[in-house]
Amino acid sequence: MSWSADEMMTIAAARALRDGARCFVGIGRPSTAANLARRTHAPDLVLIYESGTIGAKPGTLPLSIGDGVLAETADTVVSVPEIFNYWLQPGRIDVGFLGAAQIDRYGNINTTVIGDDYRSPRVRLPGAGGAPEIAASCREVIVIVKQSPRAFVERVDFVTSVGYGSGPGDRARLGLTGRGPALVITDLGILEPDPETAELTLTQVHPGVDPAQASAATGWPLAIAGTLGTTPAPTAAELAALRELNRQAGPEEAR
Amino acid sequence: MSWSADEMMTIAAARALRDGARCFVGIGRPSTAANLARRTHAPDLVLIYESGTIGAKPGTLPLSIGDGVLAETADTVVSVPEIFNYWLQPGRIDVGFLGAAQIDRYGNINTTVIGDDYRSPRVRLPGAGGAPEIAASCREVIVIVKQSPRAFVERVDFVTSVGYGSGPGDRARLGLTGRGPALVITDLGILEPDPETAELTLTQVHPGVDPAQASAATGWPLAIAGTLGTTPAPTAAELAALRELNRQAGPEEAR
Amino acid sequence: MGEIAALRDAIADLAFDGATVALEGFTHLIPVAAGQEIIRQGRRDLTLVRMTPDIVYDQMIGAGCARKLVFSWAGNPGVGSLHRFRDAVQNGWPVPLEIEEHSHAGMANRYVAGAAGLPFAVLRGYVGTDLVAQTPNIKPITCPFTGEVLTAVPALNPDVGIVHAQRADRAGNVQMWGITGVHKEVVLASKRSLVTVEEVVDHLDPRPGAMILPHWAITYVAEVPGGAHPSYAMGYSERDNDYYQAWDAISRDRDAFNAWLAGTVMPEVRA
Amino acid sequence: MGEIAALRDAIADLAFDGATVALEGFTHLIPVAAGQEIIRQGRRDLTLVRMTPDIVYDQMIGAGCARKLVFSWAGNPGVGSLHRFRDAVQNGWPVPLEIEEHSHAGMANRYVAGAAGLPFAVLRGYVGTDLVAQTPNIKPITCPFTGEVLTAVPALNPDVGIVHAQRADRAGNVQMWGITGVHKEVVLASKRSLVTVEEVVDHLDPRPGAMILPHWAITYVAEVPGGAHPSYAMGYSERDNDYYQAWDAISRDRDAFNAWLAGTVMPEVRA
Repeated sequence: MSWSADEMMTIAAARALRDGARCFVGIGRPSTAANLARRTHAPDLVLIYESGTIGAKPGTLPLSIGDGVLAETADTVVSVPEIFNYWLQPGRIDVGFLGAAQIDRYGNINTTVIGDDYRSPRVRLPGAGGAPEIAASCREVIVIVKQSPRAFVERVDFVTSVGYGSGPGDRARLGLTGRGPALVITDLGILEPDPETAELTLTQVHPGVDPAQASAATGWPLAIAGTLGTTPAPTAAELAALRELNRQAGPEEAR
Repeated sequence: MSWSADEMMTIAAARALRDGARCFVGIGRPSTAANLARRTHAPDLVLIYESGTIGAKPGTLPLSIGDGVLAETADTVVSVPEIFNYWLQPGRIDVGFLGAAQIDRYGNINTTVIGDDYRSPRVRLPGAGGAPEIAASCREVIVIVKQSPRAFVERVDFVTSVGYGSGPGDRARLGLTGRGPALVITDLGILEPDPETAELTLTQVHPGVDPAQASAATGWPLAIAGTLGTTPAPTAAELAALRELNRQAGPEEAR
Repeated sequence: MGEIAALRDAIADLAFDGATVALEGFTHLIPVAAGQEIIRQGRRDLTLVRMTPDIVYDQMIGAGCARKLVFSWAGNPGVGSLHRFRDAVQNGWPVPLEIEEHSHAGMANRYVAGAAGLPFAVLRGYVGTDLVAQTPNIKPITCPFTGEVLTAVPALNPDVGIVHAQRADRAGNVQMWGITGVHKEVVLASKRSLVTVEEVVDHLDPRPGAMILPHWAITYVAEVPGGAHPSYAMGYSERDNDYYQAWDAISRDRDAFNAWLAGTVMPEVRA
Repeated sequence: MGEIAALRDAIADLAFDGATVALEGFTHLIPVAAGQEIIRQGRRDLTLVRMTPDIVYDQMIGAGCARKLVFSWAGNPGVGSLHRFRDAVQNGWPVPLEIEEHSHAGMANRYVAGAAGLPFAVLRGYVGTDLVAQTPNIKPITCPFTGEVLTAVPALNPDVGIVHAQRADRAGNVQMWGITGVHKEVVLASKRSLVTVEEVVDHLDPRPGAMILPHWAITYVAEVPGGAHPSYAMGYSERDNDYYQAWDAISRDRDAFNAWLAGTVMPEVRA
């Protein structure tokens, strides 16, 4: 059975979710991965969307963060202030799932502007949304982003969401309660913060990927773990579940 | 038709409520008066209880501030934090209805302790409840309290809820947004703050009451308005409605 | 995480001598049975927190469970004073009771801050009152944008938060409706929590006005039918106004109270 | 106070050049028709406030209504960028657009403070991000009890707050259900408000998950069936995902956008 790098990335992300965990889910890839996890090894995964839906169990992939199917299937729907204040902020959520336009060596994320001048950006991106506080308050964060030198930069142009700041100890100094990015899952492999330096380090490649590819797709000299793992190939069940999800949801560009 | 001083007091209080007004109602006499008003001249009076019931339309007098009949008949039931933060605090409520164990010359109210020593009080009263913020934030306050030298004191032993502080300008200095006590309705008559001095002044006596009685029942030299009004006697309809309310509710000591 | 347990076991695990314990319920859904179980288990030196200490706290105070009371209105609603509370405050019987006193708005916001993981809350409140002088837990705070001075109160984060509710499902998700007061806030603000419910059902059918607390936000759920009596559970029971009346006489007298305690609370049949 | 009015009349009375206007709706119940009416009435120099500026704000910005945007996430959800927004920010077309940028948590709390009559809100947020340097409206604040430093943001109190909802009764009481986002907060925070509804009914029957805003908390109610399109109103309509897709092409090009504006929004039949 063959699969795409995109599929491998989503499946690797789904696998990272422990059954029963409470997961704060962004729309797009994180939502696909979380819903895949719920359909495979983690049926009791608790999906929480920033629209206020807690325990959503969508039968099909939602196309927006506020789809009716999320409200209809949720254990409860709360207001947006409540979801941030009572549920996210105090650290009740195990995993925050984020994407990124840029991510840097220390896992800091940019979704605001590309370019040096905030007031006159080269590219204006959508902005922060819920990400700064998801990155700050979830017990840990998983980032899903395709690996490329444009996205993996030495230093993000704008810190929208804090990873490890400029290195070890910064999160504690800033008073951030969550652990920060535990995994960065790409189309090539998985990066984890080095326990000593907090620098994102390639710890795993997906099947068939040469670590040199990952280095080439990274805008800084990529550290590679001494014992580099290889992601187990997608199972037939995983691929079937993912494809069924995507088939129901329609063309990917609609998400 | 004859009536008791208690009935006159409640009826006078009911009359003070404009139809359509939003009224923050305490249990006991204020609740009786507000429900009487809704049954007589003010069918569209909006009753708001600190338990979170907005627009309650109880068929019988509630015996507690959180009776089921309040929730069942309300336009909406909100949480206790919400009733204070979103509804009371911003000044959305027209009238706050308070009782008092002591009230002083400037309309300050004590429901906390009798005696000079807070830590070792002569009488420990229930305390503040919602009153401090009702007194601060409602557009105006109506106080219902039986007149006696014990209750009407030169200076309250403990300021639980601020009236006019120590005189004109104090409310503005304290940053209190509501106007303060507009009417103090007793079993003998009605007191209003003097427009110049803010001192509670007898402006009206109930039928058959001599102003000297009111003076005798007041613990400071009571100012009496130049043109002293007389409360119109209860109408048969008012008395009938009040007695029906009380009859349904059972013995008064149960309230 | 929403573990369904016997009341006795849940209290034994949650409540400890010296704990800060909050039983909440604004007239409705007051966890009275849980409070009486704390009495039976003989807990001491508790800091009791509650906006409206009424009969159940009068009982706990009279039984000597409490060292301190944090509250905003202490009375027998619709009846009058709490005599055990007054006896403790005025005479130190059976043990001295320290008090920390707030307004409802202040207490409600303290729970909100606790539930939100913030160390304090801001409100327009207390200004000009004599409450401010009596506790260090009411302080001014200045708006960094307008310069306006408002009031700050610290978060409440009890060791144990207890409420009553109508129903739970077998996973421990709790459903409640009617006047829910600060139920959500106290459960979320507390380090550990117990919800007693009228019944455990297979499925929580949606109801107008109902609020859900997910099982993973609760430590224990205990099925205690009538566990709010003499308070009520909308849809299950009516408020027992006669009990509130009768409490006045029982609680006025130390001997009558002790007899009631020995005769009514202590001998509860133990499994 | 919950006066039932025609959309056109309500907007004419509420919206004025230079006003601060908030249209809210978190994917669901977005008051799109009201935004297009503001375009038709030719309002200028608005400060537009919205957590998630999407198609309706792209339209208003492209039509030249806005001088400033206060927001936390600007995009075409599930599709990509807002091209009119980008063109205004990057090229000043049709008029320059000043921006003030926040996080969702910050914006939500700014509405909470506005609804609560407080000048500011406190949260754990923004710390360590570059957002802090870009607006004076994010400041540190110190807990007066613990000394911990948190973040303060100022209240939002728009001149006009507009949301869409499912239903109102003839008195102007509004009922909404499903994802209600910051609907309550924006109505309560705003000096004046408009709720567009799918229908006005005789009686609002209670529904699970429904929230009520009493008529006296709302300035105008206007019956605008389909007024949330291409967003949706749960129980009345589905989200028109194709429209969001189609908007990408329309909005990419100034001429295409102008043609769309002239052909679709402006010629709305006027009574």
